[in-house]
Amino acid sequence: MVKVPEPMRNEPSPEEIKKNKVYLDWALTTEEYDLICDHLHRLPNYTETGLFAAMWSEHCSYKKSKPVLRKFWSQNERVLQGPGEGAGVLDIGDQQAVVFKAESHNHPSAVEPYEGAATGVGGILRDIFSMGAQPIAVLDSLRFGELNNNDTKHLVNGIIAGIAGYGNAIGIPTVGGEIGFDATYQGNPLVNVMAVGLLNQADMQVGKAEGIGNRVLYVGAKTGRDGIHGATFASSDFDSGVEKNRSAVQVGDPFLEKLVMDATIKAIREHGDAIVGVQDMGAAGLVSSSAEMADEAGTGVLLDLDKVPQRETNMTPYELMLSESQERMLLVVKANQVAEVAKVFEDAGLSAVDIGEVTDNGKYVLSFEGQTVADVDVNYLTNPPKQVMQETAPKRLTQDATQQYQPEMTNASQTLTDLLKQSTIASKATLFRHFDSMVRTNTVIKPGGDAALVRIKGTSKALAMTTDISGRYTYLNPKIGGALAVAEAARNIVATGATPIGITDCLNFGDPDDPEIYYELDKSCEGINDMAKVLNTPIISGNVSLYNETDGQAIYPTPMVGMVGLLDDVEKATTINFKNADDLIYLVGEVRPDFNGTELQKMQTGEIKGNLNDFDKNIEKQHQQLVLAGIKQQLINSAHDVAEGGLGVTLAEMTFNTDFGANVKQAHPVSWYFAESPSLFVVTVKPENQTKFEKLVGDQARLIGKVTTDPQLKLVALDQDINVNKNEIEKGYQEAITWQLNH
Amino acid sequence: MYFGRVYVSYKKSVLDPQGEVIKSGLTHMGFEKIESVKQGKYFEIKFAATDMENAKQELVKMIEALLINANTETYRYDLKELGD
Amino acid sequence: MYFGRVYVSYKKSVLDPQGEVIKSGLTHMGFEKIESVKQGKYFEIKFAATDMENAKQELVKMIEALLINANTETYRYDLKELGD
Amino acid sequence: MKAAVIQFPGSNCDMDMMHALKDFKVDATLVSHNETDLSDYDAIFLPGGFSFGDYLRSGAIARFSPIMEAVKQADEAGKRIVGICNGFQILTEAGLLPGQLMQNEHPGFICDEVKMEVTNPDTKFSRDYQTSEITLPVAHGEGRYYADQATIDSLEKNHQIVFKYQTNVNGSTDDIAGITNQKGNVLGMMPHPERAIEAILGNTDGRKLFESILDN
Ligand SMILES: Nc1ncnc2c1ncn2[C@@H]1O[C@H](COP(=O)(O)OP(=O)(O)O)[C@@H](O)[C@H]1O
Ligand SMILES: [Mg+2]
Repeated sequence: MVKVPEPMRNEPSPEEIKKNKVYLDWALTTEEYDLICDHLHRLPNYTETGLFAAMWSEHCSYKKSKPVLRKFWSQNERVLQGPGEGAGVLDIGDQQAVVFKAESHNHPSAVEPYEGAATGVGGILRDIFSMGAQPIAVLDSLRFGELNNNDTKHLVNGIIAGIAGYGNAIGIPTVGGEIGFDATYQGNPLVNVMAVGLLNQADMQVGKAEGIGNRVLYVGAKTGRDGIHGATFASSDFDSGVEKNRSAVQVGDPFLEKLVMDATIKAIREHGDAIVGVQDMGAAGLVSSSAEMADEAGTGVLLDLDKVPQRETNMTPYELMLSESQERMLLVVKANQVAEVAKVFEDAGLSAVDIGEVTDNGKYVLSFEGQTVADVDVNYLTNPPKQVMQETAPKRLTQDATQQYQPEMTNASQTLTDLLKQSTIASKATLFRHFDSMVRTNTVIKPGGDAALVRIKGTSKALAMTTDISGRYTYLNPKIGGALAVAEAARNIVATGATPIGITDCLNFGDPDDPEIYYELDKSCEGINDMAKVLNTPIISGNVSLYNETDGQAIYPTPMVGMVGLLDDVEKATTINFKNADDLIYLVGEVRPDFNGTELQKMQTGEIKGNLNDFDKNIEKQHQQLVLAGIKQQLINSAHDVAEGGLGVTLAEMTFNTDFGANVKQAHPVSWYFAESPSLFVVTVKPENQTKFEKLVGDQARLIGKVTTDPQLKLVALDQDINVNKNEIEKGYQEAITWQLNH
Repeated sequence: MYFGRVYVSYKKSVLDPQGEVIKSGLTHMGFEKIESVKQGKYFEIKFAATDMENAKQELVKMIEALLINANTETYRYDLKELGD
Repeated sequence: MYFGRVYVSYKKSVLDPQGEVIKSGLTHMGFEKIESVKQGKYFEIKFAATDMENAKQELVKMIEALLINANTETYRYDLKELGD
Repeated sequence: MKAAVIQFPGSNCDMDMMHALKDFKVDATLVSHNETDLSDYDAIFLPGGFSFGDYLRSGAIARFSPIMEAVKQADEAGKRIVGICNGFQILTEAGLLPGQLMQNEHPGFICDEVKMEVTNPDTKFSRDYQTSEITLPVAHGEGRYYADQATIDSLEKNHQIVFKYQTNVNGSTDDIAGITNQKGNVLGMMPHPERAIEAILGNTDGRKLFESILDN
């Protein structure tokens, strides 16, 4: 009989685990537990059961979403690394690459807004620099309940401060993102963070534990009992009011992460030949990073847990393996070059500790106080049984799209004024003002534009980036809504003059075991995929957040699309604001009466209803290409896509931060100024370029008006005109969020 | 008038990055015998209440409602009545 | 081993914006009888010293060298010896 | 001119300062906070960021870095020393400049472009400004300049206030955004001139500051 190490004295025995079904608390099902017993030909001990529970959680294994993710198109001439790594990588020429990924931190942020959001930023940055890339920008995509609710205000303030607190301190600019409000997110706010990095292709790293005998190096913060079982925690529904979830919160240390980031990049650049694999410790920290690296290489791994740097005393193997302490990295390093790599970290005041080795037997083995406390197959641990998911179309989706909401238009000027104050449309400047958007001195287009634009020093190039969510549309029609999210992201990129080159995503959904929710997931991804193919923007990374439910009520199906574009000549970038009086205003595409799912429907009825009209993906692409060509030939001097609030809001926004107004005439009912039709851009052209521009666009764009010196926005329609003072509506637009936060 | 002093510190297993950095700062400055430093918050609140019992209740309510983050922090307090 | 608890607060004339924010937060939440809220810092330091007198001197040195900025802050502390 | 840009753990505008100095063809070198000698340099720059996480108080721990002795010697030698944002905070903590930078009047980090006034166009750091109204980026959570009235009076009297906010974004006493020491060789300012030197980034109002420094 071996002696049980002291810290493990109170753990239930394998028999007790079986009898009391302890694993159920960790979201492992009885069927899964039985499979593990069969595979091992014995009962797993406490540590092993914990390893499986974490690794087989949806958060780590994607077991439920995999059938959908597998359908994503992720290959084209630019793709150097698709899904399956810390982040995806795209070739941008000159031996450089752009690296990006998005990640959700919804559940942690709901419980602990500041730290949840902060560690979300920290986590996604580690994904980027684990690839060997220098992070250059962060974007955040947020969804909250209605702003008139006190809980929402608390969440908004905490989450914004958390993103700022981490991103500003580590010195990576937060350049963009978006924020929306809908009651559906009341108990389940969404915090999706995207990070973008720049890589010299020669430095590219992957998470692979290759080379028998190579050493496993632990770098960064010490391990404490933070967020034990955070991974499984993120994969279960919320019961409002359950306090025990609260222990799962981690605290971030951006100062330490900056040291870890700089040293990791330095080690990779200067000792790339010694480093075999790099992975950050994220969800289910040590076990997930080490097991995945071994599985990727088809090797085994032996870890000596006594060597793991520990912040607290008496930690058990279970706690050490599942802790989600932040700011930690795992490196696999050639056995004879450990010292040179470790030195880079030591010079930065960090410790790099050799905690184990790569083995040839495919086993995942942990030793603790001289005993083997876990011994399982790597491959079995990292590959949960395939799941067959059921799907059924929700009833609401059978409605006829020809039934569109009929807006009330008693005073269209007032409607426009009010729409601009809606929380989802109003300026978010008072919120993103807390983010350092300029550090690193590359930000050409700051938050507030259609997409952010970050130049690449030493080249004439720039990267455009944006995140977009179309939750209302995906709710009304998952497939069309998914496609619209990609189309809108691409329009935002195009409006700056950049060509869209790739996508990352965050799939925020409810409980996947509900066949209707699985249907929504599947169809939204189909829509995303179809549009991505047409636009030649492969999906190279992403993240899934399921179980976004409170008391059994799921959020809208909400895929977030993050997109990156490439601009060859940064001097040719365009922005949304009008540039000169008398410039000609063109509309690319034609407005249709699309009112279901609009901000107008929401404002006038308080809800979202009906089905969506489909749209032609090839026309979408043509319009984007036209705008790109116009910008490239320097015929277009401002560009803005039409999104929430429709053409009226788009035109209003183009007057903001300028001294100009506009005169526009359309031969349609005034309500159509608020229709949210796809594939539309508004662009301006100098009068002297009129002929050239019209030759370029043919009948795909129409002259609709003129920029004026008079600060008045006049929008003429068949039945009624809109006529508002642009300074007044701008004031409402700028002040609405502050006002709502303070009342 | 009552005067409450509230001392808030991180729960034991919660990381205190500030404390760590201050500790290493002090160590570098030559204070070598430091075992640990924890940074917390300190509040001084002056408020009116009907009596000591009521003051105590109010103070605890304030602390738990706003001053601490129950996820990560614990607190102590002391309370006294101020002369006019 | 010695255990020092240090309470740092702003000098009277110095604006404490965080205290103001908390005061107005508490007032909004219905705590209407608050006269003032001040936020300061609180440190717990464990360190070795030869005796109580030495511990006191060391602690005061740490405080004055690093923990406070004498332009704007004052402090109090208490100190005790810990059993092994 | 040979310039040193000091790199503290947590500095994050160090590379931006290097980039700016190179733009002005300055021979600039990154110098670690652990170094002890700055005798080779004519000018010393303490960049923005969050040295030591800005834990405790911004600049409080950085001021004990080994390099700070050398910075003091550089001051005694009358060399130009420039602290931007966190650099300003370190210089006040170290006593090279009077006063202190405290939490913004409305707590929270702010990143914005702010109009300011060049209140003293005769310093080594501002003499090339021809207009008194400029716009510079700010990015800080602890930028409220505070000093007691006697200090403020003496700053005024000695013309040590170089920049004042036109819109006082952080509640600084007397709208102070940047000051020099009494000798006029040390400048501390919260705004970021190094972020305002390229047209492509939308603002070039920081250029004159660098030109002033270079203008011997
Ligand atoms: N929705 C998705 N679309 C595309 N790729 C995805 C998606 N979700 C996850 N992936 C990919 O699966 C891999 C694992 O993701 P994740 O577990 O979030 O990584 P990490 O644990 O490093 O944060 C990553 O390469 C990620 O890009
Ligand atoms: Mg990762």
